[in-house]
Amino acid sequence: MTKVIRIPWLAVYAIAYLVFLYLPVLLLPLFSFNDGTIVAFPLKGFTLKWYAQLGQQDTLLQAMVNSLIVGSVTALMATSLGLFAARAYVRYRFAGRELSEGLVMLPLVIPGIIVASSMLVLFISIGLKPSLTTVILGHVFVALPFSVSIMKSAFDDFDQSLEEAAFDLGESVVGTFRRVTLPIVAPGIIASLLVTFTVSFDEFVLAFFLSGNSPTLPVYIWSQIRFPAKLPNTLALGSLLLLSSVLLLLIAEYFRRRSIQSSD
Amino acid sequence: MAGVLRSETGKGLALSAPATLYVGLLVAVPLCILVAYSFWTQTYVEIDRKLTWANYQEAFTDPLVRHLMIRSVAIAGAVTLATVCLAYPIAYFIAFRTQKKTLWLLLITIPFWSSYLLRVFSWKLILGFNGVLNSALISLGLIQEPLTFLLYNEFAVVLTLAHAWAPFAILPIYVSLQKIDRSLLEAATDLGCSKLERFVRVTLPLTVPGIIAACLIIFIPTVGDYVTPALVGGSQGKMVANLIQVQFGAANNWPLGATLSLLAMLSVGCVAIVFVVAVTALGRRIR
Amino acid sequence: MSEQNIIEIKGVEKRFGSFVAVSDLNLTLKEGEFFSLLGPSGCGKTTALRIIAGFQDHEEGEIRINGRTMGEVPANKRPTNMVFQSYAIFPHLNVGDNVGFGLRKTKLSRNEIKERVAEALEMVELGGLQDRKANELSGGQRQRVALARALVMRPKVLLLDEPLSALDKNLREAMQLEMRRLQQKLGITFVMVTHDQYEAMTMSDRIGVMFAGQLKQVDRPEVLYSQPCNREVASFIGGMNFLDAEVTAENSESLEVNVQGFGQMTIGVNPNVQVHDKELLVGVRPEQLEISAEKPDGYDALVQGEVSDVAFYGESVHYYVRVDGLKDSIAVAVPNYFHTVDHSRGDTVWLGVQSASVIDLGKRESLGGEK
Amino acid sequence: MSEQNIIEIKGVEKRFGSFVAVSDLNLTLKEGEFFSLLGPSGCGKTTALRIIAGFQDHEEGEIRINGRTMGEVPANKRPTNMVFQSYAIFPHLNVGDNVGFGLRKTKLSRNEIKERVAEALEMVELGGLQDRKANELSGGQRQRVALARALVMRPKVLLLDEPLSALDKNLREAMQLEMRRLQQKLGITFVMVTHDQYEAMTMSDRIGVMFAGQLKQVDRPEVLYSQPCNREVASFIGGMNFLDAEVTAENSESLEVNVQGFGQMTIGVNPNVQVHDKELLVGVRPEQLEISAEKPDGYDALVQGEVSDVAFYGESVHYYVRVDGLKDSIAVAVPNYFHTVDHSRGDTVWLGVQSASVIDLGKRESLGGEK
Amino acid sequence: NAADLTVFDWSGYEDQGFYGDYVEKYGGAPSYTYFGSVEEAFTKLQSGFEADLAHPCTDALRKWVAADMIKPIDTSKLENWDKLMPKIKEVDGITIDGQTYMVPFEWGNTGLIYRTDMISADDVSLQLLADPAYQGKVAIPDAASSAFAMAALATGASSYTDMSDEEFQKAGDYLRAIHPNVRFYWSDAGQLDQAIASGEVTLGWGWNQSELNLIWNETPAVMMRDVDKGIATWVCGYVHLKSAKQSDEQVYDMLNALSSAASGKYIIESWGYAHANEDAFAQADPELIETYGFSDVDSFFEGSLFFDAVNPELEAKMLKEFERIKAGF
Ligand SMILES: Nc1ncnc2c1ncn2[C@@H]1O[C@H](COP(=O)(O)OP(=O)(O)OP(=O)(O)O)[C@@H](O)[C@H]1O
Ligand SMILES: Nc1ncnc2c1ncn2[C@@H]1O[C@H](COP(=O)(O)OP(=O)(O)OP(=O)(O)O)[C@@H](O)[C@H]1O
Ligand SMILES: NCCCCNCCCN
Ligand SMILES: [Mg+2]
Ligand SMILES: [Mg+2]
Repeated sequence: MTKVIRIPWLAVYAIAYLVFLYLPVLLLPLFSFNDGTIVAFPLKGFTLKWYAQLGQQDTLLQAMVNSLIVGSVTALMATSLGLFAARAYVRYRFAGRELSEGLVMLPLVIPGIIVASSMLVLFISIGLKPSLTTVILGHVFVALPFSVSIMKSAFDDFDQSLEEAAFDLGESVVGTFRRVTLPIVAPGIIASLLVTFTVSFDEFVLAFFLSGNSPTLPVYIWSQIRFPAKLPNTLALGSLLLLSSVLLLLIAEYFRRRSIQSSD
Repeated sequence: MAGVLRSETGKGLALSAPATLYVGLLVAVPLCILVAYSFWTQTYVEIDRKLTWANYQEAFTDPLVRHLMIRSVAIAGAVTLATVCLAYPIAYFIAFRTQKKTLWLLLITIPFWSSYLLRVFSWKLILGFNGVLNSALISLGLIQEPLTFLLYNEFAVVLTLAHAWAPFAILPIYVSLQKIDRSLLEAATDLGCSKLERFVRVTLPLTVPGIIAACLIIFIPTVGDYVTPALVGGSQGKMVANLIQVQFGAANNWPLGATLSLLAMLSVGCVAIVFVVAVTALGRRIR
Repeated sequence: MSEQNIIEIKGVEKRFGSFVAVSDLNLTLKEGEFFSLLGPSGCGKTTALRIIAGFQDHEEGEIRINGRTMGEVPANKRPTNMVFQSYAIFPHLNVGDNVGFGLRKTKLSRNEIKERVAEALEMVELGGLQDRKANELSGGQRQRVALARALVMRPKVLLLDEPLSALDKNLREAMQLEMRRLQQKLGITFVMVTHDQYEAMTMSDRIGVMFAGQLKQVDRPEVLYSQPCNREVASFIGGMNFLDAEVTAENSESLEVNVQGFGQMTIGVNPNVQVHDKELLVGVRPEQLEISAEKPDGYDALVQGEVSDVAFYGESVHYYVRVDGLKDSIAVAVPNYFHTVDHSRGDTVWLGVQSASVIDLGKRESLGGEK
Repeated sequence: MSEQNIIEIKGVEKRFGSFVAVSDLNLTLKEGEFFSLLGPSGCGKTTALRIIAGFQDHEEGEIRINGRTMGEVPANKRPTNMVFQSYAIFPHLNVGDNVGFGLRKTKLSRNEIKERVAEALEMVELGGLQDRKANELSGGQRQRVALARALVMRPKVLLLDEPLSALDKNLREAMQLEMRRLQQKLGITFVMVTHDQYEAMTMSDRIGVMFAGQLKQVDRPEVLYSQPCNREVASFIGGMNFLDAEVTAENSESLEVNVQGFGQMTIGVNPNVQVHDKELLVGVRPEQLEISAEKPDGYDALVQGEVSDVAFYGESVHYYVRVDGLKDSIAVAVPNYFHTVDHSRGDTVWLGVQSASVIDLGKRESLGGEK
Repeated sequence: NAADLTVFDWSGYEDQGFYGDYVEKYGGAPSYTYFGSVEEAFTKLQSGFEADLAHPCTDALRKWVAADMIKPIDTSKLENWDKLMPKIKEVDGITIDGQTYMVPFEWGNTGLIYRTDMISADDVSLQLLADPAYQGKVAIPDAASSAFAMAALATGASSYTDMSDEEFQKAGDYLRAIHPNVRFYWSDAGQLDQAIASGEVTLGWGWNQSELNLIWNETPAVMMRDVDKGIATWVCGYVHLKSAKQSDEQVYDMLNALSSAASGKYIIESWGYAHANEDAFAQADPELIETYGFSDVDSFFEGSLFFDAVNPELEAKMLKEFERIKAGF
């Protein structure tokens, strides 16, 4: 019998797509070792000085920490709000549903500058000083449409009787949600967390208007781009960020595998 | 009260209230400001609060506005199409061909946890004059002179954005693929469908909600993007958002900026509605 | 079964839009009673059960469980547990965690929970499968997990929506016995929806038969079988040959009737029938007819016909006999005494019946078909 | 049914990890045959069906359909169609489009498709529901749509995974008749998984009984009932009283046995039994025992006992009789001739049996429980 | 407390070398809040954002004053006021209607930067930008004022801030002629540096910091500093915001620290920017001053175009026209 060797085209495509996704970000590490301040070929020579300088770049590091905080809190808040709203939209027919759905999508269409400046006016008028808190409030606003649309498709076709079963077994509404609903829509939640974190991590306009003395990373980099000489520091930081994300991922995967093996 | 909360309407309103109120409160102010400004005028730093149609008149008569509006929608459409088409197979791969779903989801989002500006810089390195691509082609002897049509045009804008929006397209499509009951696919195969037909007649229609979500998430903000076109679009890449941006910034003409924004929002809204209706209808026509 | 009323349902009505799914439901169940709801698909059985459980609000009427009005009591606070028709196995939990789900809310220790879960799984013959994933279970296994999950809670009232339908015969019978035993031991009241008449008859103290949202008859199995209130109920519980008859004379206890094909006889009045008329419908159960090649003796009425079909049911053989002048064949069930089939298609046979076997079904009516 | 072999399965084995779901499956089906797979939940019926359909690969063995080896043939190219246990109705299509789904691939014109769809829907009693949305159907309706969708393809082999389990009694019986009629008219081979023994017996030409992944016996319903190959099979098809016996003498056709309680008799050798031994197991079907208060005449063996339980099955009444020296009660089924129950718990009764009713079940073995 | 003072600035300016005296006195640095462009800063301040000091450039000052955002500076409290270059102090906007509004800090040139290995110093000129031979080899800023300043220089307009219609027309035509050659309109300096370094663009209108960056990266490129061919000068500095909460004393301590000669020396030597304090040039390393192009400041102070505030009507016209040009109209 002749065995036909099947080429897993989809896997090949997936790898190619990963190359497409990673190609630009992998150039960042390359140039973070380049002994020059202009990010262009040809390369000038190898150096570690940009990394060495990182230690002194308090503001840059602080900006990154700020961004991580803002991104995480935003992701959690937007996903929670989106989760509840999407649940309502998919499950219940109620007066004002369409209105509410439309409203929640609005942040996508209003120009950032308008949102940003009017929020600043609003926050200042209620005595809320520009700070990371206001940035988070703004980011939740722009991230919400993303989480709602993702969570809505996650809740589509959700089997109602599972919740009823939990409720029937004496769980409270909250307990049912935590022990049944959440784990089942987990893929949607993960997707939403990832997306909203990414939205926040890269957002500039709102962060610029709403941040006080603690800038987020994009704000810092945007304002610094007028000083290209500092760019390599940022590249070094970006590379470290990338490296640590990948490391975290690998560690998590390693432990996951170990736990699976030991449970067998 | 308890009774109200137990009805469908009550539960629905209660669950959606936090999000609705949050957005509602924060959106009301900007929207009102936008509408108000669009009927005012500004000279230098003085706002004239007399109501007038002048801004709308200007926006409607200026061929530049129309030109940029159409180009923006066209570019955003191309970006959306490219992104979703490129992303679908990956979402499919993650949903059906791998066990390590979370790992893959993280793999496709990690690249985006670095600064957007830096990634755009990188694209210029790849597509640019002495860039990765040109160097590779030259060293392979395929070309003598660096190609210049790779960067600073619509192509570069579409490519860069198709990259930037990748996870935003992959994730919603993945979520809707993930939910498909495997026995439906088997049923289609059983009824004689090849893999391709099965995809077109069952998988694709069932993922229409995910596709729509992805398209809206990408299309709407892209129409309003002014950074990417400015960075990689070259002299050809200007979009309506650049014009709006100038009004709010250098030109300091908020009334005109507000008017243009409202018009852009309206156009985007119309295009989006037409799109959703068309795709839904198309999904239904696949039998 | 005690004398205490555990469930009292008064005038409950449930509408979906203009469609009435359950109409004017009245029912009182005693503590420890085993009650079954029987009826065709879509007649509102599940809806009724969900109203009792508290998952479905209702437009009219009142429900009391254990003496307490349930109006404002949410499902998780009601002394009921439910086995869902779709099983509703939690896909993210393994078998053990599914069964132990409700116990986690109680004050039981981990070990006690473990024990109770193991015990419940033994009960449904899934002992040792604690670690199986939900998606690795076969249809029947899922149903048993659902059953164990509710039983383990030891509720006052257990609501079961077709709890055994995916099980094979032996297991079903074993489970029926086990459930009955448990029910008696624990004194739990069972309300079970089923579409299996044998299941309903062998397990239940009383059965309610439902059609199109209405509870048509509630009675002990024997009464339901021997004195169904109308054609629908009669045909839903066991096989039944329907015959047109004409009343020639009547008194309070008996009717003189002329039955199509069989001729004149005297039958008892069915107390469950509401409207009698000259145009009567009567029924004869297939097992109460005698079939033989020779003209039999000692029967109140006889008719001759031709065997049109034979079906083997294991413990019995069914013969379908065409009789001149009758629209439908007459079905006759004969016990499979000696692993032999005595008549074949085309044979001419005699059918004999005793008048005590002929059931009065009341006024003849044209029936609309159910979908 | 023709003489042509349509399906030949040789030595097929399927493992999930180390768990053997189907082991050494051998089966040959004739064209136009109606074959049923019967077995307890989780025994591998669905798995076997999915292997035939091509949805599940298998580790060993070979499958030929219509003379062609199926090894490399994907599911969509096999001349089979399937009715899924979970129905698998396409949620984005209405009823008509669901049923017409597979026809769109053929060369039929739009009008022909429409006609065929309408015809198929009529067949399953859903005529006119073409435009209903999938999510507006009740459980029973979905199952019928799934059936119509497969039937409309007129496949060589139709595979059905519990196709009628969600239907109520009346509809199920109507559908059984209709399916049988259709199968004979179209000459399609049916392979049906069911856990309803009556369904299997009344519809099938042959039945295969499966336990724990193994096909134990394949035979016509009557043979399966009267000559089951072992205890498991015997108990799965119909009720059975098992009794220990000792062989005192034997020849190729008959056995002299001493049956616990009943004493000495001569019974026929069961050709399906593989191993005989001194330590024999015999069985008696409940309906083949006579029960009476007086000592009856004309039986080959008699025993006295006490009624321990009575169960009402509608068309029959089951008495459970405790006999001294026997571990289990003996079940006796009596046709419900006159809506009367003749014996009650505690009554002393006689049981009579003919030796022709006693079934040889081969060597006695301690049985492991099935899951 | 050092950090109580808030400065609204470009990022990078939090460098403590710029205000060593302040750090010494208060034991730390002020808090910084960042902006990316002066226009952004203006909008954010108008929306109510509060800070003590801000760092715009002179061309924006008239608008800021008109919007009533900044306080006049009390020059008597400035220790270094007299040491600041007179020519810089005279730039339009620093003093308006007799009131001083800004303490000038750093300044520099905007001019034509070109690849010396591809274009000879003799050939280079602003007109070269429009030469069809340079198709796709040119980059100019995505900012109307800067572009029109360049156009005014190239077309010999009498004044950049108050062009006649005819001059405006000529400037517009010049920019239209350049448009087909433009590879991109740059919006951040790094973009220009990257393109010139890679040879993608061979000449472009940009800031001296780009020239610096190219020098540091050993790219053969230089800014055309010939006043006859056209060069511009920009000045940026610190303003005292009306929303300031901190005491004048602390604000002026900061302003004094920023304008000191030590700060000037630091910024010249380690950043390559010119400082407003004259003494700074005397103290700084002359070799570096030479490399960075500031050895003969007087010469281009004479002939250079300063970015004065353009009259609002003309500015609006420029913006509109520039948008049309960029869109190819
Ligand atoms: N949410 C709903 N909206 C509208 N109609 C409904 C809804 N739920 C049930 N129905 C209708 O109410 C009727 C009763 O439904 P129910 O589920 O109680 O039937 P059932 O007796 O349990 O049937 P089966 O035996 O098929 O499970 C059906 O006709 C069904 O179509
Ligand atoms: N993907 C899987 N992984 C592991 N075990 C499986 C898997 N699918 C099925 N099984 C196991 O294989 C056995 C046979 O399953 P199958 O679905 O064929 O049973 P079945 O006879 O159809 O049962 P039922 O009548 O309950 O539907 C079961 O014990 C089941 O738990
Ligand atoms: N309009 C010319 C402005 C030049 C600004 N240069 C900014 C350099 C950062 N201080
Ligand atoms: Mg139901
Ligand atoms: Mg199965």
